[in-house]
Formats: sequence, structure tokens, C-alpha cells
Amino acid sequence: MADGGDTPDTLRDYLKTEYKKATGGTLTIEEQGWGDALAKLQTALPDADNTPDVTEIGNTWSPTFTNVGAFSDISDMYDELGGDKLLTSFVDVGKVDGKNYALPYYFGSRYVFYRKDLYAAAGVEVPTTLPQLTEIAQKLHNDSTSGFYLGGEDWRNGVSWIFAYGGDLAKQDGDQWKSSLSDPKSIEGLEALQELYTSASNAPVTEADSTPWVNINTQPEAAGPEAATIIAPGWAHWSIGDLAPDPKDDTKQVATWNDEVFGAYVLPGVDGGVAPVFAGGSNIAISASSKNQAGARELMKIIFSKEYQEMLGANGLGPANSDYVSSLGDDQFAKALIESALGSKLTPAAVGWAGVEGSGLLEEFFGKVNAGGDVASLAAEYDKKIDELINKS
Amino acid sequence: MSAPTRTPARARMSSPAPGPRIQPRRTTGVPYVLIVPALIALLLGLGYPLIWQIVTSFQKYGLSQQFGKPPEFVGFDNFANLVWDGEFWAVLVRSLLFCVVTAAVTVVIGVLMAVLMNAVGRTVRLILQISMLFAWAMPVAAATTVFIWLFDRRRGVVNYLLDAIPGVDMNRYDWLGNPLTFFFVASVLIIWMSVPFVSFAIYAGLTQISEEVMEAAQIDGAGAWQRFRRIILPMVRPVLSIVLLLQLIWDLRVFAQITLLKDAGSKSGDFDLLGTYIYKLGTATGDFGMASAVSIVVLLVTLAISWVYVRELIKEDEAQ
Amino acid sequence: MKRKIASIAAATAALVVLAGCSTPSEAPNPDDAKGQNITFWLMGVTPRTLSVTT
Amino acid sequence: MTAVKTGRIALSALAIVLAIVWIFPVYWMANSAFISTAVLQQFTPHFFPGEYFTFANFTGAISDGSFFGALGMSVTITLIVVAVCLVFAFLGAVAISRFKFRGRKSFVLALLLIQMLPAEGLFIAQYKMVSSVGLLNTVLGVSVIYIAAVIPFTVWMLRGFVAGVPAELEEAAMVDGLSRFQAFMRITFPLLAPGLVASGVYAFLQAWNEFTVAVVLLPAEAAQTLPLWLRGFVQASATRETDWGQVMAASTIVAIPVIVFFLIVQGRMTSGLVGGAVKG
Repeated sequence: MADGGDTPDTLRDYLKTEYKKATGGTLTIEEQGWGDALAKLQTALPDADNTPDVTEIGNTWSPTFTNVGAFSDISDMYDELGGDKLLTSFVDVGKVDGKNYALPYYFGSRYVFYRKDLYAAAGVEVPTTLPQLTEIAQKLHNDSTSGFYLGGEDWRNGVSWIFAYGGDLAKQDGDQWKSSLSDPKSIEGLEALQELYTSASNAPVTEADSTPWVNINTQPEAAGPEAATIIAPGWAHWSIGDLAPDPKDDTKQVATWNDEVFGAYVLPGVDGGVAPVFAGGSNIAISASSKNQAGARELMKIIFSKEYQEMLGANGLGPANSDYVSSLGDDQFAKALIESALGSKLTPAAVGWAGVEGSGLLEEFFGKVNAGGDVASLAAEYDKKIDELINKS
Repeated sequence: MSAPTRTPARARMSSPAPGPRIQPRRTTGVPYVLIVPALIALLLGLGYPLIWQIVTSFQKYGLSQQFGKPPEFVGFDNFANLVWDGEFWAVLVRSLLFCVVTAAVTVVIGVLMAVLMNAVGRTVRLILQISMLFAWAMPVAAATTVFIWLFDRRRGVVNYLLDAIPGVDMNRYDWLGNPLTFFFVASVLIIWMSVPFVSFAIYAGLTQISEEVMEAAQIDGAGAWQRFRRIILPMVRPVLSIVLLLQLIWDLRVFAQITLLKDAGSKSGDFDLLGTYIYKLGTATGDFGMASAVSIVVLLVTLAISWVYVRELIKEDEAQ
Repeated sequence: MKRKIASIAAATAALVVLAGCSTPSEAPNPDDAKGQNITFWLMGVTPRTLSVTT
Repeated sequence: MTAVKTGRIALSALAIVLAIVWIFPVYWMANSAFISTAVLQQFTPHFFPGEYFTFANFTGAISDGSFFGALGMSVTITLIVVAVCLVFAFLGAVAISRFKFRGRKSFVLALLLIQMLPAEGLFIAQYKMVSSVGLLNTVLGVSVIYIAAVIPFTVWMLRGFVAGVPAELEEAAMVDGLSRFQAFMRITFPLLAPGLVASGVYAFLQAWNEFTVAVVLLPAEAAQTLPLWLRGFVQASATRETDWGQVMAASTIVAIPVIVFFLIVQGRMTSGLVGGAVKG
């Protein structure tokens, strides 16, 4: 089973062989760790001799790099690569003045995983509304088990509460963006999040992006799991299950899903339905300074081909082309992924958004909200700070 | 009876060393030829970057300039934004506090360690020196990783040991979770890494003091503390002052350890020191003009604080 | 190993050479994809941290 | 006499305790490197590998083959930086401690200023410079930056050593008919060996541990140095959690060459530090 998440090896080998067949040239694939990716993109992309020819770009960085002219105009290939069937929200964050620069590579989404045994023991049902979720989380909560495990600074999950109550991170007026944390609906969502965190999560207030599946699995020697409920990206389900030594290599552990013990459901909306979650996934673009524009375009054709899109789906990565979404399969995980992805929302397509993310202001803000601070004054304070960065390139 | 206060040691900083009298050579070209290689190396490695940094600190230089848009001269705007930016002063004060405390404790422990090395028998001294070497040799990334592991909330040894003490409940205590304990861990890590260099340097100074002087003081009934204060300290002072200055400079510029500790802790700005603050301004938010301005201000502040001391060092250097 | 010796030889070249180097000549005709070697950068999906909560 | 005796024992005991405190993290790294990750995940720390002993972390760490490339890069860069830095800094140190010349004070001051400048703001310019002459991903490109960063401290340290050797000794040798250069090489130079070792150790550590410049100047995976290789472990892949056993094994592997280098120079170094820093 591919471990999903980043592009597994099977897909990389496919790209290399196909590229060889199509052009006779060799394709080298390098993975950039998150910590250093930004510094490398900022230095390599503008440099014709050392730029990657094609690069994946997170959809939260896509507006920033597209607007500064880092990528080649590929509007002429738009229809050939999939046209309107491509995920429109992702296409929009890679578009400037109607021209396409970055297109969707794959989408991911987040949904809830829970312990059926703990829910049954506490006599609670799967919630259908967000307030209900807080109630059952409080019932399930005790000192050793979080009713709903959520890090204090984990804004990529926390932002769903802002979206669910109709708020947003920022609003656009004209070509300027303005942070909208102190918008009444956003405040309502943040207060609901604050109540959930303070009453039902044991996670540290400074935790931003932990590996949540560790908390829902029952660790060896531990009586029970650290959490009754977690929210995680779709591909986390490969790491959730009963832990046992890996038959192939006993120094490692392997989690095998167990339907009696573990379950998944989509984050419910405020009055039912589906709450919008933070849209995972990324875009892909050709570097404007690359000297191999033709070769890069060949690779794009291969990536947007039916075969590769379906390979993405088979590995739990949402294909960019809606025609091939069925390749995700129809098990509970595929259904949850598609259903949650439908309503998912992207971060603001503002020029300075990569800067806002890099500044750590959102982690700081959500950390202070979840630490029990006064939401309205914090929102106003951080709106001002974010506004200084959000339109800067 | 009193022990000679001006021990005729070769290394007295303030008095010209009795040995070498630098005769004023005919001002041949030799010294210039000798410093040329070092100058070239400095110019090649730092010339362009320094000029670029000074120029950029007067420009609006963001990501679009990195991708070819011509940078705009903005005069002292970057510096002005800095002065009015409350966070910069908070980070500066925090960094100064951190480096003074860390450097002071490092040097104090270093001196005590050196005195200890000097006082114990050969084998014990060797054991101490070898363990210092191992600690000093451990790469920064490896040592920081281990410290994060030791102070880990769930599996850390520190919590495990403290928990074992009856009446102490440190279970799941999040050391990297709040600024005070975060900087305590950072300080312990940096002290642990820096003491070896300091202790070896001071120990080197101690072995200079001739045995007779120490015996004479002991026979005169000077207690350990008096011997330390009246003989050892004055003797070691030159090494001490240089090592303290270097430790202050290095601890003010600390970056790798704080970045890795923050990765394991919080991304919030309350945990930034100057190094991570500048990196955040530059890379993370893409405002390279501002990052350059901050770097220059940090240089000027460091110089201002150490100027009295630096001038004295230069004066002594002249006297030699 | 061959690459290692080459880089050491380059290193011992006088530093002055450093200033004199010129960038490699222009690549073959960019419009024809034939034989073009390219690199593709992938990003780790989610920011991985050192946090030992794992 | 017994008072002095017990005093001595107490000091020795204190020394042993401090030795244990300083060696413990190093021991903990090595200990964890021999324990499987699955066991490391458990809540109770294990102070000895005991029955959990495994060598898998090491084989796993080296398995993807990029280790030897990184080791080669790190060793090549470090040796070049140490060699060039020592020679250039030594010449500079001789100049400022043996001669009086115009510009001497500003040179010494400049050396100190460079050390006060934070390095985090420089990497964009360093990248532009090195890539403009096509030296990205090369040993030469990175070495030039490292040498410039290390020379200032090394000149200061060596200056103390050179000043420590009396000029009269040289003059006496010259009276016996040796040329100025021969006198220097036969008399002064041997006395400087410990100083050169001590400065060499500093330069070695700076080049071996450096990370932020290497991230940008050695972007290609084939050109990474050991600190980048180690960082790769800690960030593992997006889905697999950090494999702590392998991180510890990788850290041990990165630490071994440094420890071996230290033990070789240990003898010379302690006496080296004796001479130099004192004259500083």
C-alpha cells in the first residue's frame, strides 16, 4: 500500500519512464523538505542556470509566486491539460489577469477520525452539527483522553470553524485584500473553536501541526488512545489502526485499519451538512526562467494524462481533473475525501499570502485564542498585523 | 608576605610582555604582503554580500525584486519601520538578555571547570577533558535533536527523572511550550555546547601560573578563595575577557539551535531571537530590504555595547 | 570518486579564476523537447516538524 | 594532611559528576541509535539498549546511499577550509603581531566587526554571487564563503600565539647566520604548532556544522553535506513520522568523524590552547 501523502515512488518512476519515452531526455525528481523549500524557491527559481524546470507549489504559496512572475504562461495548454474539468478554486490561485500560470496538481482534504469503541462506551453518536460535535467531545473528554485532539496553534484545522460559521481569513475589495478575523462571523467561529479546545483538547497550546494519528492509535503499553477524535488529512488513514510490529521489519510498527474500533466522518456544518475545511493539495507550474520550456511542457502533458491522474487517485491523492476522481475508489475514505473536498476552501489568493504564512502570525493568533484570550481584541490586533503583509510582494 | 600582585607571567595583557619588543622595522612592504591573502579571502567571500546588504537596506526589496523587478530606493524607510516596530525591540531586548545570561553562566562554569581540571589528578582530568571533547565535537544539529528528545513532553528523560522525585508532577510538562522554559532549555543547550571551548581556553591560562607562586600563597595561608581572587583571576583575566566577548557575540547571533527548538515548539514570534527574527523577515515573509536593515542595526548595537571593551582591547594591542 | 577529484582540482585553482569564470554557453534550441533533461521539484505535503509527539 | 586529601577526593568526585553531565547527551544519542524506533516510541525511556539492541537504524540511515556522497562533500569542504584558513590567517597573524604598519588597527577592528554581523541576512547575496559564476553545488563555491566566515576568529587566535614567541630567539638565530626566514621557520614555527592545531579545530567545527549557507548553495541532493543529510532525516517524508531511531543513528554517524579528529589532535590542542588564547 503506498503511504500516500507526497508523490509515492511508483508515480515518480512512471513519470521518469514516460518522459524518457516522450523526449529521450532524463527527468530528475528532487523532494524539497518544507523547512527549506521557501529559501530554495526564492533563490533557485529566478536563476536560469539552476532553476527546476517544473515545480510543485503549495496552493497557499501559488498566488505569491504567480504574481511575481516566477512561472511561464501556459494558458495555451489549459484546454489540452483538462480545461474546465480542472479544480476551479485551484486554477484561480494560479491565474493573473486571466492568464494561467499554475494549475492544480492534486487535491487533499481533511476529515474526522474517531474511536467507535470510546463513542459507544460514552453512549454518543456521530455528530451531525458542529455544536453537537463540541458537546460529544466534552462528554468523551477526561485528563488522559482528549475528546477532540487539536493543537492550540493548529490553524490549518482550526480555520474550519471560521469557515463553518460563514467567516473567512481575508476579504478582497478591488485588488487589495484585507484580513477579516474580526468579522462577526469569524469571531463567532473562533469562539466556538476556543470553547472546543479549552473544554475537550489536551494538546499543548503551542502545537501547530502534529501527527494526529499517533493520538488516536492505542500506543503499545498504553491503556487507551490519547484522543477519542482527531481531524487529519485524508491520507492519514494509512497510518491509523491497530499497531503491530511490521512483519517485514520488526523495528517498525504498522497500523492496520480495524472497522470495529476506528471510523471516519466529515466535519459537520453549523446547522448540518458539511463544514468547509482547509483545502489541502498543491498546484504545479513551469519555471519562467527555465531553458527547457518544451521539455517542461511535455512533462505537464504526462502529469495531466488520464493514466497519471488515475494513479494519483489510486494513491489517495485527489486528481486535479474531475473526470478521474472516481479513481479514488468508493471506500469510506474516498467518499469522505470527495465529500469534504467539495466544500473545501483555499487560503486568500493575495499576493502577500506566502509572507503571512511565513510570519507565523496565524499560529501566534490561534495559540492566543485557544489559550483563552479575548477573541475580539486579538482578532483586531492580528488583522492589523496581517494587513501589513497581505498585499506586499 | 603578600604574594606578588604583578605575577611576572608572560601573558600579562596590560604590561608589555617582557619577551618580544617589536622593533620598528623599516616600513617594508612585508606586512602588507602578508595580510593580502587574508584580505582577498575576506573580499571574495564577504565583499559582495556586505555591499549588497548595505545597499538593500535602503531599498524596498521583496520577492518581486528577486524575480527581476528593479528595486526601489526608499532611503531610511526600512530603518524607520524598524524603530517603530515594537516586536523588533522586544526581540532585541530578549536576545541581549539571553546572550548575557548564557555567556556569563558559560564563562563562570568554564572557569570553575578549568580550575577543577587544574586541581584534580591526571586520570580524573583526562576523563573530564575527554567528555568535554565529546560534547564539543557533537554537531549542532545532532546535539539540538538530542536535547529536544531529552526534554520531550511525553518521552523525555528529563520529565521521566523529575517525575520520579516524589511530590513532583512533571508528567507531560511542555518545556518548549512557554517562552521562559523554552529559553531555559535553549540556554542549557548552548551552555552545554560552549563550556568545553571556554574551559580549555581558561585551563590553558591556568597552567601558565608557575607552581612556586601558588605554593608561596598557600604557605602564607591564603585560602582557596583568596588564591583564586588574587592570583588565578588576575592571571587568567586576558583569556577570560576575550572568551567572554566572543561568547557574547556568538550567543547574540545564535540561529540553528533556536530554529530547530522552535520547529519542535511554537511558531509564534514570542520565541524569536535576533537570528530567527531576521530569517523570518527575510526568507519567511520575503522582505529582504527589512532583513538587511535589521542585520545592520544588530551590528551597530553589538558594536555600541562592546565598544568600551573593544577600544581597550585595541589599545592594549597597540601597546604590545 | 572522479567527481570528487575534479572538484578538488577546481578548488586548488587560483581563487582569481573564481572572478573570471563565465556562465556556461546557451542551451540547444529551447523549442524542441528532444533530449532535454529536466528537473521536477516536489514538496513534502505537510510541514513536518521535529515535534516528538510522533 | 587528611583535610587536603579529602578535599582532593571531593574535587575528583565533582569532576566525575560534571564529566557524566557533559557526556550524557552524547551517550543518549548513541544509546538511542541502537534501539529500534518502535521501542523508542514507548513512554518509559530505556537507559541501556539491552534486549532491544538493533543495528537496523544504522543500516537504514546509510541505506539510501546518499550518506557517502554527503560524507565526501563534508570532508572535502572541511579540509580545504581548514587548510586555506590556517595558512592565510597565519600570515595575517604574523603581519599584525610582528610588524607595525599603517592600517593595522583598522584591519584588527574589521576582523572583529565581521564576527558581529548576523549571517542570516547574507544568504541571498551569497547565492547571487556564487551562482553568477556558476559555482552552485560545488565544493569551491561553498568553501569560499566558509573561509571568509572563519578567518577573522582564526587570525585573532593565531595573533596571540605568534606574539607569544619572543623575537629575540629569532634574532639570536640570525646572528648565527640563518636568514630571517630560516630563523622563523626553525625557531618560531615549531612553537606555533599547538596554536595552529587549536585554530584548525575551530575552523573544522565551523565548516563541518554549517547549515544555513549550505541549504542555499548546495540545493542539489547529490551535492548535500552531512548537516543537510541529517536534516533530511528529521523531515523524513510527509506521511511517515520522524523515524527517531534513524535520526539518532544518523546523528551518531555525523558526530564520529569529528570525535576521531578531536582525539587525534587532543594532546596538541590542550597545549595549543595553553599558548595562544593566553597571549590574545
